[in-house]
Amino acid sequence: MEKQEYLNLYHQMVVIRLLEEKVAELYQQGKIGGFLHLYIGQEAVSTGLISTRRPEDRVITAYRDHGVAINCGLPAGGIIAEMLGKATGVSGGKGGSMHLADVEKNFWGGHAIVGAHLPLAAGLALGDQYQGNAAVTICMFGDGATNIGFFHEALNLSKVWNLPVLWVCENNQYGMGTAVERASAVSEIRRKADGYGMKNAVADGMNLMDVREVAGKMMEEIRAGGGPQFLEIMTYRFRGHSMGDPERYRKPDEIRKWEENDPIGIYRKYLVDHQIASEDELNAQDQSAEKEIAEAVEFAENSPEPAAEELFKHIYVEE
Amino acid sequence: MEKQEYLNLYHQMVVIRLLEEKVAELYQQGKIGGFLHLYIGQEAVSTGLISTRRPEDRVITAYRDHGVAINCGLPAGGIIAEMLGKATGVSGGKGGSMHLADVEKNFWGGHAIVGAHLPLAAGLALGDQYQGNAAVTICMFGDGATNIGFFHEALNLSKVWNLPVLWVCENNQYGMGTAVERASAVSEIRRKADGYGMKNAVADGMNLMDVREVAGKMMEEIRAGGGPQFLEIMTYRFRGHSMGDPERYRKPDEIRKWEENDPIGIYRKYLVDHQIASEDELNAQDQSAEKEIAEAVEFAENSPEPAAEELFKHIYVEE
Amino acid sequence: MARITMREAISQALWEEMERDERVFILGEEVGVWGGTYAVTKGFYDHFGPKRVKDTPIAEAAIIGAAIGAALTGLRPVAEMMTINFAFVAMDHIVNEAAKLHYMFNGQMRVPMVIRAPGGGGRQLGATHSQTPDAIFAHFPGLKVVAPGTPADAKGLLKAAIRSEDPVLFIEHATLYQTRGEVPEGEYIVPIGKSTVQRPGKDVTIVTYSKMLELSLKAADELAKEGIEAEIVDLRSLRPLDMGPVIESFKKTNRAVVVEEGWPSYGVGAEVATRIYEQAFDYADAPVKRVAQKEVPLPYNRTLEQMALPHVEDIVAAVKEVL
Amino acid sequence: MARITMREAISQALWEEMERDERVFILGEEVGVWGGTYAVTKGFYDHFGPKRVKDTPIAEAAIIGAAIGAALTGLRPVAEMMTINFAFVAMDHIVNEAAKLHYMFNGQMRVPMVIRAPGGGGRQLGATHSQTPDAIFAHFPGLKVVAPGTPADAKGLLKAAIRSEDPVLFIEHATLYQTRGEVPEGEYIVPIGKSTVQRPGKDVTIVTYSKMLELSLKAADELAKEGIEAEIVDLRSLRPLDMGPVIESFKKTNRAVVVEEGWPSYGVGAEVATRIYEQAFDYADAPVKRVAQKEVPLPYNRTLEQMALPHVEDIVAAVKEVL
Ligand SMILES: Cc1ncc(C[n+]2csc(CCOP(=O)(O)OP(=O)(O)O)c2C)c(N)n1
Ligand SMILES: Cc1ncc(C[n+]2csc(CCOP(=O)(O)OP(=O)(O)O)c2C)c(N)n1
Ligand SMILES: [Mg+2]
Ligand SMILES: [Mg+2]
Repeated sequence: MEKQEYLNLYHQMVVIRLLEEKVAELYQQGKIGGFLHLYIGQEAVSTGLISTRRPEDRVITAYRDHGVAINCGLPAGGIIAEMLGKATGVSGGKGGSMHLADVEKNFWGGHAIVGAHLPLAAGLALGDQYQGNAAVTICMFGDGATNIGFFHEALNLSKVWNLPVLWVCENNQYGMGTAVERASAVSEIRRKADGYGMKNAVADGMNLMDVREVAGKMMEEIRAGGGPQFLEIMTYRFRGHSMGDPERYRKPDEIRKWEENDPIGIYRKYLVDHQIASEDELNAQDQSAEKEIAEAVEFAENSPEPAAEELFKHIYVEE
Repeated sequence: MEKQEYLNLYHQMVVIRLLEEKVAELYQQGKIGGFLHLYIGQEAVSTGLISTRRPEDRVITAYRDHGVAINCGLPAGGIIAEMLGKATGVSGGKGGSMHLADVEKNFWGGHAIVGAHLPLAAGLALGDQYQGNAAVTICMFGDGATNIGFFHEALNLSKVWNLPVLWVCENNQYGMGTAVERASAVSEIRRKADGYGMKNAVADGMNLMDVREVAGKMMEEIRAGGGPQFLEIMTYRFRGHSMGDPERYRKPDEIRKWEENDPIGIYRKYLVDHQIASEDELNAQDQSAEKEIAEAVEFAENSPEPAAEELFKHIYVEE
Repeated sequence: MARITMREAISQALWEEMERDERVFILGEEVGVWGGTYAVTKGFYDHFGPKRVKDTPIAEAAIIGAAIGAALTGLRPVAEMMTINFAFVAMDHIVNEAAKLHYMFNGQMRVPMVIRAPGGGGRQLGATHSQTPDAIFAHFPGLKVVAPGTPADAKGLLKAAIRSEDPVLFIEHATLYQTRGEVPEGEYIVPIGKSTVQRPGKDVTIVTYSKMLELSLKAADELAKEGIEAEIVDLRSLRPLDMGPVIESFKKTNRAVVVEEGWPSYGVGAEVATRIYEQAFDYADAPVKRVAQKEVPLPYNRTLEQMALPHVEDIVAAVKEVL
Repeated sequence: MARITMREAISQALWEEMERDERVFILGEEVGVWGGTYAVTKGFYDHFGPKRVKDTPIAEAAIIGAAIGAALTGLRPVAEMMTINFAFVAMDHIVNEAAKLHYMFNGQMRVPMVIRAPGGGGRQLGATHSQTPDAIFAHFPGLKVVAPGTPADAKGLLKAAIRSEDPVLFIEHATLYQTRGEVPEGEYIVPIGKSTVQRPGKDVTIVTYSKMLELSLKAADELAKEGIEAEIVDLRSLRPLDMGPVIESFKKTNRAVVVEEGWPSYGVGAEVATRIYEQAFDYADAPVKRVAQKEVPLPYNRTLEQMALPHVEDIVAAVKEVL
C-alpha cells in the first residue's frame, strides 16, 4: 500500500466515527426518524474489508450500513441527507438510514430484512458469473443473521453454483439483545461454513490490517474462480443495537473492555509505530474529517425535501 | 429382540412393499388421485428406525409417508382408504396419500411442503421438554429437503434449546430429478450437522439391522437428555419420484444395481442365515401380509365416501 | 376500571393468562431479556423464567413452526413476530401449516396458538417495515385474524385468542401502544368474531378497525361539529368477519365509509363494501367509499410517508362525499 | 395461426425470448434435466444448456432472491415456483424485495424479472397444494400480477412480462395446460394491464380471469341457449387492474358477476365489485354477485374438492340471480 492509501483508510474510519456521532445527535434532536443503527466500534471491519475490493466488485450489506457506504465512496453529505429524508439523499429520502445505496459505486444497498439480502448477493454474483465479469460480490451480515433460513439457502446455492461471493459475518457478539451462544448452535460462526464445505477464516475486526490481509487473500482466490468463501470478523458495537436500546443484556464492564480496543486507536498506533504516518499527519486527517462531516451536515440540512410528486415515482419503471 | 419382533419387522416391510404395489395399481386405475409417492426400496429405513421408538416417541415425516404410517401401526385399510378418499381413511379422506396421520399412535403426519415439518418437529420436541416427558421426536425428511431454509432454522433451534429430536435424512440420492450433488454443497448430507455442532452418524438404509442399531443408540442418548442428533440413512427409491415421473435423470443400470440390494431380501437372508427364522416361516409372513393387503383393499374399496357436510367440518375447532 | 395504555392492556392479558394456565408460554425475538421490542413483555422473563419466556434466534419460520408443534402437544404458545412485516418470512407456516392442519388431518390435530404481530406505518421505518398487510392473512380459512382498536378490546381479545382452540393472528398497531382507555381488571374476555358499535350515529356508517378507529373517532368529532352524526363500527376481527352491526347500521344510515390503514386494492375495504352491497343493496344511497393508504411502498421521508397514510381529514372528506 | 395448447404457448414464448435475448435465463426446481414439472421447459436444457436453464436446490427464497440479484445486474431471469403454493416460502423476497427495491432506492435499482407460478385446484393435491391465492400478491404495489386465460394471451403476456422492466408474477393454471387456442406465431405481445372482452353480450357482465374464463365461456353458452347474452371481460392482469372494459360493459348491462377460483373473502371479486360501484354506482340494477371457492382448505377427496370449487352451473345460477 502507498502511504496515501494508509492515510485514506484512517480518514475513512474517522469519517465514519464522526458521522455516527453526528447522526446520533441529529436523531436525538428529532431530525432523523425511524431506526438508526450505529457502526461505532466496527469501523475497521468494513474499512479493511472494502479496501480489498476493486471497482467492479459489488458490495451489499444489512441495515447497519453507514460505514459501508462511506467505504464504498458515497459522500457523507448524501448519506446524512438520506437520513434527514432529503431529496439529495443517496436514495432520494425514500430509503432512510437502513437503505443507503449507490449502484454506480457498486454499493447495492443496506437491507432491512435480516438475511434477506444474502440470496440477492448470490444473484449479484450469478449475474457476474453469467456475464463473464471477473468480479466478486462482498456480502456482509451480522451474527444473528446466520440463524435465518435465507443464510442457509444462499450459502448452499453459492457453493453448488461456485459463485464468486465473499460471505462476511460481522460477529459483534449480539443480535439485538441476544448473545451469539443464546441464538446459534455454534458460537464460532465460521463453523457454519463447514456444513457447505466452504473455505473459511476469521479476522480480528478491531484490527484493520488483519481484516485487510485475511480478506485480501480470500478475494484473490475467489476472483481466480475458487468459488465462495466465508469470513468471520470478530468485532463489537460500542453503542446499542439502535437508538433507544435499553441495553439490559450486557454489562458496562464488557463494553468498557472492548472500548479499550478502539479500532481507530489501534490502527493509528499501527501507523505511528510503523512510521507510516506521524501524529501530525494523522491529526490533519482528523481535522479534515471533521470539516468533511461539518460540511456534510450543512449540505444535508440545507438540502430540499423531496417534492410531493416523488411519492408516486419509481413504484414501477413502466407505469 | 425376541423372534416375534424380528418376524414383525419382516412382516411390516412386506406389508409396505405390497401396499405400495397395490396403490400404484389403484392409481393407474384412476381410483387414487393427486400425487402418490411410493416407498419401494426404502422400507428398511423407517422399519428399522421406528422399531427403536417407544410409544411415547413422536414421529413426523414428509409426503412419502405410507411406509412410516405402517411402521407407526396405522392399519393398511385406513391408509388405503385415505388414498381412495374414503370416510374411513386415517384422515377422513381429506388428506390423501401425502397426509396420513394418527395422533393416537403418535404419528404426526405426512407433510407436503418440503422441509416445513422440521420446525414443527422442533415444536413437538419442545412440547415434550416443556412438559417433562421423556420422549424423543423422530423427524424424517429427504436429501432434497436439507437445502431449504426450514431445515437450517429447525436444526439450529433444536441445538440451542437442546431439544430431544432425532433428525433423520433419508438420502435416496435424488430430490425429484436432482441428484444430491447438483443441489447440495456437500454430498455427505451428515456434514451439515457439523454446522450445528451436532452429533451425527450414517446408516445403511438397505440393511434394517444396521439402521436399527445406529438409530437405537442415538435414541437412547437423546432420551437421556443428550440433545438432538442427526442420522443420515443411505437408501434408494426403486420407483419414480411420484407416479408419472418421466425418469430422465437416472439410468436403468443404476436402478438395477440398487435393486440387487433389495432391503427385504437382505433382511430375509439375514434372518435365515442367522437361523432366526426359516424360509417357511417367512413365506407364511408373506402370505399373511398378502392377505392383510387384500383385506385392506377390500375394506377401503367398500368404505363410504365422506358425507357432503364433511366439507365444512374442521375448518376451526370453534366455529 | 383502570385507565391504562394499550401496551399495558396487552401485557396484562398475557401476564394473567400465563398465571392462570401453565401451558401458556411466550416465544419470539427479544421477548425475554430485552423485555420485548415494544416493551410489552417487560418483566416477564424475570417473573416467569426462561422456560416460559423464550428468546429465539432470528428465524421466523422456526418460531411459528415450533409454536405449531408445541401447540400440537397441548401447549398454548404465544409466538411474537417482532413486526407483522416479518410474518412474510413465516408465511408458509402461518397459512399452510397453522391454518390447515386441523382440517387436513380431519380434526385430529389442533393448533391452539396465538401469533402476536405489531404493524402499521407512520414511524419512518421504510417500505419493508411499515406495512399493514392484514387483509392477506384474513384471506385464508383456518386462521383467525384479530386486530383490536382499544385497550379494553386488546385485553379481552388477547385472552380470548389465548384460550381459543384455533390459531389466531393477533395484530397490534405499534403507534397505538401509548393510547389509553378504560380496561376492566382481571377476567375480561371479548369473543373473537364480533364487530361492535364504538360510537352511535344516524347519518353515515364508518366501518373500521385497529388504529383507524382512533382516527375515525376523531373524524366523527369533527363531523359532529357540523351536525353530522357518524356511527362507527369497529370490526375488531377480520376473520371471522362479523357484518351484523355493519349491516344494521347501514340500513339506518344508507351510507358508508370503510377506513383501513393498508392499501385499498384487495384490502379490507373492498371486502366490507362488497358484503354491504351483497347484504343491503337496496339500502345504498351512495357508493361505499374507501379511505386507505396510497398505493405506494411507504417512503422513509416523513412528509411523503404522511401523505401516503390516511388521516382524519380524509375520513371527514369521504363522509362528506357519501352524504 | 396455429392451434396449440397453453403449455405450448408458454413454452414458445419462453423459447423465443431466450433465442432473442441472451440475458433471459430460467431457474427453478426441475426446470432443466426433468424438463419442468409440467413439461413447460421440456427440451430447453438440451438446447440452451445448463448456463441458461438452471436447476436449483429446493430453496424457494434463494430462487427468487438470486433472480432478483441477477436482475439487478441487468439479466432477465425467469424464475419458476413449481407451484404458486410454494411462493409463500419466498413471500418476503417477492413482496418485500422484488416489489420494493426500485422504489426504496429511488429508482436506482431495477428488477426486471418474471416469476412463473402454476396454481389452482381440482387435482386432488390437498389443502397445501391447491390454492389460488392470486389476490394476496396483487395487494402489493411494486409487483405486477398477470394471469392469462387463453393460450394466445399466455404467449403474448409472458413475452411482455419478460420484456418488462418490472417484476411480474405470472400465474398459470395447471389444469389449463391442455387447453387449445389460436396463437399467433413469432413476435406477439399482449401489453400487461389491459382487460379485454372475450365474448360480447348485452344482458350481464361476467368479469373473470385465468381458468375461470373457460368456465365462464361455457356458462355463457348455456345462458345463450336461454336467450341470455353475457358479456365476458377477462381481466388478464390483477395488478395493474384495468377496469375500463368492465365499467364500459357494466354501463351497458347494469349487472355483473365476478368469477374467481380462489376464496371470496379479501379476494379478486371483492376488489372488482367495489370498483364497479365506485365507478358506476348509478348503473347498478342488482348487487354484483361473486362466484368463488367455498371458504375451506381444499380437501383431497374428489367429490368434496369439486363441491368446493366453482362450476359452470354456479356461474349460470349467479347470472340468473342478478338478472
Ligand atoms: C426477518 C427479520 N427478523 C427480525 C428483524 C428485526 N431485527 C433487526 S436487526 C436484528 C438483529 C440482527 O442481529 P445481527 O444479524 O447480529 O446484526 P447486528 O445488528 O448485530 O449488526 C433483528 C432481530 C428483521 N429486521 N428482519
Ligand atoms: C417448498 C416446496 N418446494 C417444492 C416442492 C415440490 N417437491 C415435492 S417433493 C420434492 C423433492 C423432495 O426431495 P427429497 O427431500 O430428497 O425427498 P424424496 O422425494 O427423495 O423422498 C419437491 C421439489 C414442495 N412440495 N415444497
Ligand atoms: Mg450482531
Ligand atoms: Mg430424496
